[in-house]
Amino acid sequence: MRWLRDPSFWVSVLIVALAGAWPLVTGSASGREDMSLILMFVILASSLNIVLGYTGYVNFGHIVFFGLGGYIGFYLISQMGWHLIPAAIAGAIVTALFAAVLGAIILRLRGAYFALATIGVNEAVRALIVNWDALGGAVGMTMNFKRYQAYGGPMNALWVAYGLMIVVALLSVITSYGVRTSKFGLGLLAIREDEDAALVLGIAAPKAKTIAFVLSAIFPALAGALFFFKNGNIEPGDAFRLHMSVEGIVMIMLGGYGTVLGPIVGAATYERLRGYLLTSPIFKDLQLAFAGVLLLLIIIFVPSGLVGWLRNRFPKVRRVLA
Amino acid sequence: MSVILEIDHVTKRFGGLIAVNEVSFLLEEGEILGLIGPNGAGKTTLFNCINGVYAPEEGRILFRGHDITGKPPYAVARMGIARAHQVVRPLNELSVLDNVTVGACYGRENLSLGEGRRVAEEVLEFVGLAEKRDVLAGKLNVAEKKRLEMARALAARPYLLLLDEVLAGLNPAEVASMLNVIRAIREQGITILMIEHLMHAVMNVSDRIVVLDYGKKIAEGSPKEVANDPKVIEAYLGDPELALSLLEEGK
Amino acid sequence: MKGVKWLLTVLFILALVVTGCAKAAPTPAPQPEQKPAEKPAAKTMTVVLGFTASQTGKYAKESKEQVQGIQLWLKDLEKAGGLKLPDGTVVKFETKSYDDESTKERVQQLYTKLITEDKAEFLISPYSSGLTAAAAVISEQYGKVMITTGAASDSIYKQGYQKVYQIYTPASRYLTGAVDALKAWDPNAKKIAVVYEKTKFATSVAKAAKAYAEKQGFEVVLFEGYEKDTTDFGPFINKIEAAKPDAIIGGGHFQDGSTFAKQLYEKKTPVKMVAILVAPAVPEFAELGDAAVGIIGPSQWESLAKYSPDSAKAAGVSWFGPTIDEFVSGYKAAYGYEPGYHAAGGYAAGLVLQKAIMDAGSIDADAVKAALDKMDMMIFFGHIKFDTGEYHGLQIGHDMVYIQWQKKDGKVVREIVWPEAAKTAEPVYPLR
Amino acid sequence: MDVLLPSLVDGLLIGFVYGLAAMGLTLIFGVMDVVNLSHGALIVLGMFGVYLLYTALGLPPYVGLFIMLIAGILLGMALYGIAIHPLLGGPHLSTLLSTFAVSMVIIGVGTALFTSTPRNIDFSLGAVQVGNIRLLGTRVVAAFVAIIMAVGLYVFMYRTHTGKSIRAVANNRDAAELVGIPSRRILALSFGLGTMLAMVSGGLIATLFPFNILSGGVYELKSFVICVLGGMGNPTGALLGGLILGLIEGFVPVFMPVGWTPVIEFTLFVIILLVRPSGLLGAR
Repeated sequence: MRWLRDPSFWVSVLIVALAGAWPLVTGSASGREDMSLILMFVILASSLNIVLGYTGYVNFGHIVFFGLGGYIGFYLISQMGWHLIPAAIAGAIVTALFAAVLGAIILRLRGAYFALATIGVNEAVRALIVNWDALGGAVGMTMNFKRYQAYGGPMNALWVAYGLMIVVALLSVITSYGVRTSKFGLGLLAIREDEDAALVLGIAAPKAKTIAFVLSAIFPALAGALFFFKNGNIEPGDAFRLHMSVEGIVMIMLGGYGTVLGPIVGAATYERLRGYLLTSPIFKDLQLAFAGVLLLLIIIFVPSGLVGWLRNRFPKVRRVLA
Repeated sequence: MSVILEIDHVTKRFGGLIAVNEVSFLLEEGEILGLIGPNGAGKTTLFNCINGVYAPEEGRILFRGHDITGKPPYAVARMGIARAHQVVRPLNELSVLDNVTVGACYGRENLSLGEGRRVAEEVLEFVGLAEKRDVLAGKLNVAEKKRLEMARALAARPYLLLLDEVLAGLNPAEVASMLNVIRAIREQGITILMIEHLMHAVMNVSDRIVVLDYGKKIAEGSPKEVANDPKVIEAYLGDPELALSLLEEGK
Repeated sequence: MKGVKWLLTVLFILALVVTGCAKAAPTPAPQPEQKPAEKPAAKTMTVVLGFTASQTGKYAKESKEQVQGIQLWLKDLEKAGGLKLPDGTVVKFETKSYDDESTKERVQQLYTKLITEDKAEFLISPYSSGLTAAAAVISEQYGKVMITTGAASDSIYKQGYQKVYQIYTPASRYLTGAVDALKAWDPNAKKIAVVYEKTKFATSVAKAAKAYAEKQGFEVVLFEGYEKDTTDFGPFINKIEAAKPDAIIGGGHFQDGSTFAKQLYEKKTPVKMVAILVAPAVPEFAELGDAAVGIIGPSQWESLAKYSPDSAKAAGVSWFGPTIDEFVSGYKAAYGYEPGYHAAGGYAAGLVLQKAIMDAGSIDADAVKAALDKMDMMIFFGHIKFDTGEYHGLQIGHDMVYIQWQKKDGKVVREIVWPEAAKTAEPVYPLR
Repeated sequence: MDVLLPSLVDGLLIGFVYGLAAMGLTLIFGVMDVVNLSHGALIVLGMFGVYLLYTALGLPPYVGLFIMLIAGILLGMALYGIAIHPLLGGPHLSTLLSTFAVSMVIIGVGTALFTSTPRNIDFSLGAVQVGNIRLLGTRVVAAFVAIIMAVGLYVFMYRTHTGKSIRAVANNRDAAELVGIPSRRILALSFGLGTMLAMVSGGLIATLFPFNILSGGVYELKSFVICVLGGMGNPTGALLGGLILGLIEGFVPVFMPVGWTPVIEFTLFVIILLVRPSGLLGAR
């Protein structure tokens, strides 16, 4: 395997694996919750990066996949009595199908039009679910506490969900790496740079874009199922929060657009930074404004993000930082 | 010799404007055909019809015996038609090598990434861009970008190469070296259809020439025949004196 | 080989950095170890009480009041020399609190931290049903007692939790009193329109109110939810008018509720009664001026309410804690303005916990749970009693009061108009 | 049917105001190909501007609007210099994020100063009864102001030299620069105009509905829908789009549960984007 000899593959994978394993080693539940959130953001950002960073399509509705996967998974677990794993997989499959159909339709739009359409899709789906009584409508659904017994009790259920979160995070990072270093990924990068030229060069852009879109949909769907399982309840407002998509984009920008490691670094940095801003006595009241200024500075002065900047500044690190 | 490309009564309209009007001609395998005509004559539009960017309203385009009319550009590219654009379109944020690798991987031979890289290295050597392989394409100068455009098309290992004003904007030395490249490409057995404004150059390298004016084909033949065709001189160049002098220069 | 070594070093450092970051607490640095519980010989012990506050985000305002209520309770308890158990031990509370940003993912993260790192023995819920539902999963998993306040949703108590106890009157009974009031005030009123914001809380309230109204013999002529963030109710009000209801009940939160009330007024919609959730109970509702007049709203608690040791005696239950006046003046002294029901709910949560620990005579979670199950008392907040059956922990003692904005001497003031026993003024009825 | 007419009138009146808000968004998009994600925050700024002038200085809301007019242009030009100009010509993502960052700053500072407490301008112009339709004074005036602003913008764009320059830059920036139009100043002015429209419409909305610092999101989403209905970059279309949206909001509740309005709006939004990305008015 070419991958196994590539240091940059191991850098990305091991960072996620080691960081993810840390709470397992220490057994700290609090560390687990902290890391669980970071891993979830890694999943969201890494998968979004396939469409945003590699293919160049600005997707504001990425969170729709998270919400759909969460809803389907939650419905199967709480109402149908399925086990978490098949429920999450079923949620991911349905979400992938949804992404395939949606992608084939809206990926015809380019630039700002596509970005706007994704906002519209997220809002339409959210509004639809609010009106869908079988899925609990605006009230959402709750899960009986006894369901956790099947996973060795509620405490254990959280560890199970966490373990699966690590697996999904690793899968999403490996997929991101796989795409980035493959012929398929090169095609996506060409589409990002100039879609018309890419078409003339022989890249079947409509198909490639749709595949990228589907790939990017699977992981947030899995994460959504895990997250809401852990949560014990689901509501449309939490499942389709547009703001979370934007946060995902910010993470990617922070870490490095179009790189494998960037979204990982971006997710962790963003999460820690926010935690700091929120609790720092100096920034507490102005944390949002401060974060805004920071974001603006990054976009203007370090547009390639942390990893991108390192790669540009020190070409030697390119071998290890993909 | 066999016919590689057949343009059969192709018409392309934009609203009321007829950009290409019932144009027909044949292209033999291994030949260099120059396509000339004043600005707005429909040359680039015809290219766009051939490689699938536009679907013509009427007529057929046959490539190696297959009807490719209205096929999407990527399908046409896979069948072995590559194109270098008039306005260069490098993939700016990718390295020169990656740019050419894209051409190789998604071209006629549908190579794997590794094989594509190898082909790309060869082609870069061939067009003289080898030492720039790791530079981002956006950072090249105009002449280098033109070469890159050409390299990317070549890497696809096409049967037919569409060259759209690849000489425009180059200084005389660069033109000369690019012409050498074009000749060398033909040596490899690749058929070339080229749009060119530089008269002496196109007269020099083309085996035959087709002249378009207002979307219509007004002349076809050897450079010499075309150069002496009064219709061409009148319609295309307006000033016969100037035209003749330009054509003379080409000899 | 050299490359591999180098790579491993880099990896190791990166992993350290990332995990190190992860360990760095998001909030105040961890306090030195505290082992509060296991010191039987000592006469005082310190117990950690944990909760999150929404310092930022959409619930910031309500949450702040709730937390102030909790803090006032702690201060009062401190003044009284702490909580004395029957065996003479004095229990003192130390609070741990973090900002949950009004989001669920934070709530779960922080409650886990409160329990596992800060060793909180007892918990109070965040503000809002959604956040509380997320917190309850965690507290129940660790077998901790959690008193919920600011969370009215019923669904939390239908999940089989054993140690989650609700202070607020549940959503299912939020508007039922309005139906009763209408029935008492006007025997001829027959038609009700139930219109509600499509959110978890308002939808559950509206569904229960509809069912109750139908049981009481009313005809529900319109039952429709509107999208949250609705600003223009014009066309919707036209539709309501066309259904010709005698009364409109429903609403959602402050923003939509006050907008709705304002537009009902502007359109002079001919109804006899309007009772909507949340908005009328908030003091800023008075900014609507004339549009506020006549609007009825359920309130968990009012400073005008008449719960007292006497009414406790009348109801046959015991009284505990400060009187309403003591609470209100204490709150005013501490924060400079009158407490609303969010603040009262916070204080009440503390009070209930205090009483339960006293009754249990220990801080053992199971003993406290047993005390809470048995609890049946009245405090300044009203009657407190929990369901111990299928919906364990659901509040079944406490009742809503209904306020109405009325005009007195050119000023808009709030009066309690229902239930009869608590009322401070005659209702303005019919409205138009 | 006696529901339909009043609802359509209600929808129409508010539609003008929505349309005005969307004109700001679409103007900026048309001229510099930037989707302004701070649009909602700017609308809120207009609301608070008018509110503060009214409560603190006792200025009538319509006087406050004039001040918002000037403040909007100046603020917009400043924002252009900070957040847009350095990023023009880059990928779409950069300006999307930079305008989003601006919105974070505005809302962050706003929350710190004003908290998220709801505000209401207690101001009324009475109402007139026409048949079974009750027309609210504030709504009629808001629609009227919106129309005047729209006409004013039209005249400015088509009759003045500066307006023509804006259109030229929108059409082809490089060519405009070749004929000596100072594109940077024109772009800054356009962003100023867009900001002004957002703030003025915010001020108008504040006279109609209660609001808080977070209210901008709804109007921003509505503006997106309207821009797409009317054609991105087409200010006249935006006014029409606003009317259509207003009509939908008036029309839908008559025939189905009001909760379905957003489902219909956003589905329509996506469909229009797909089949007629240039809007209902534009050529295909």
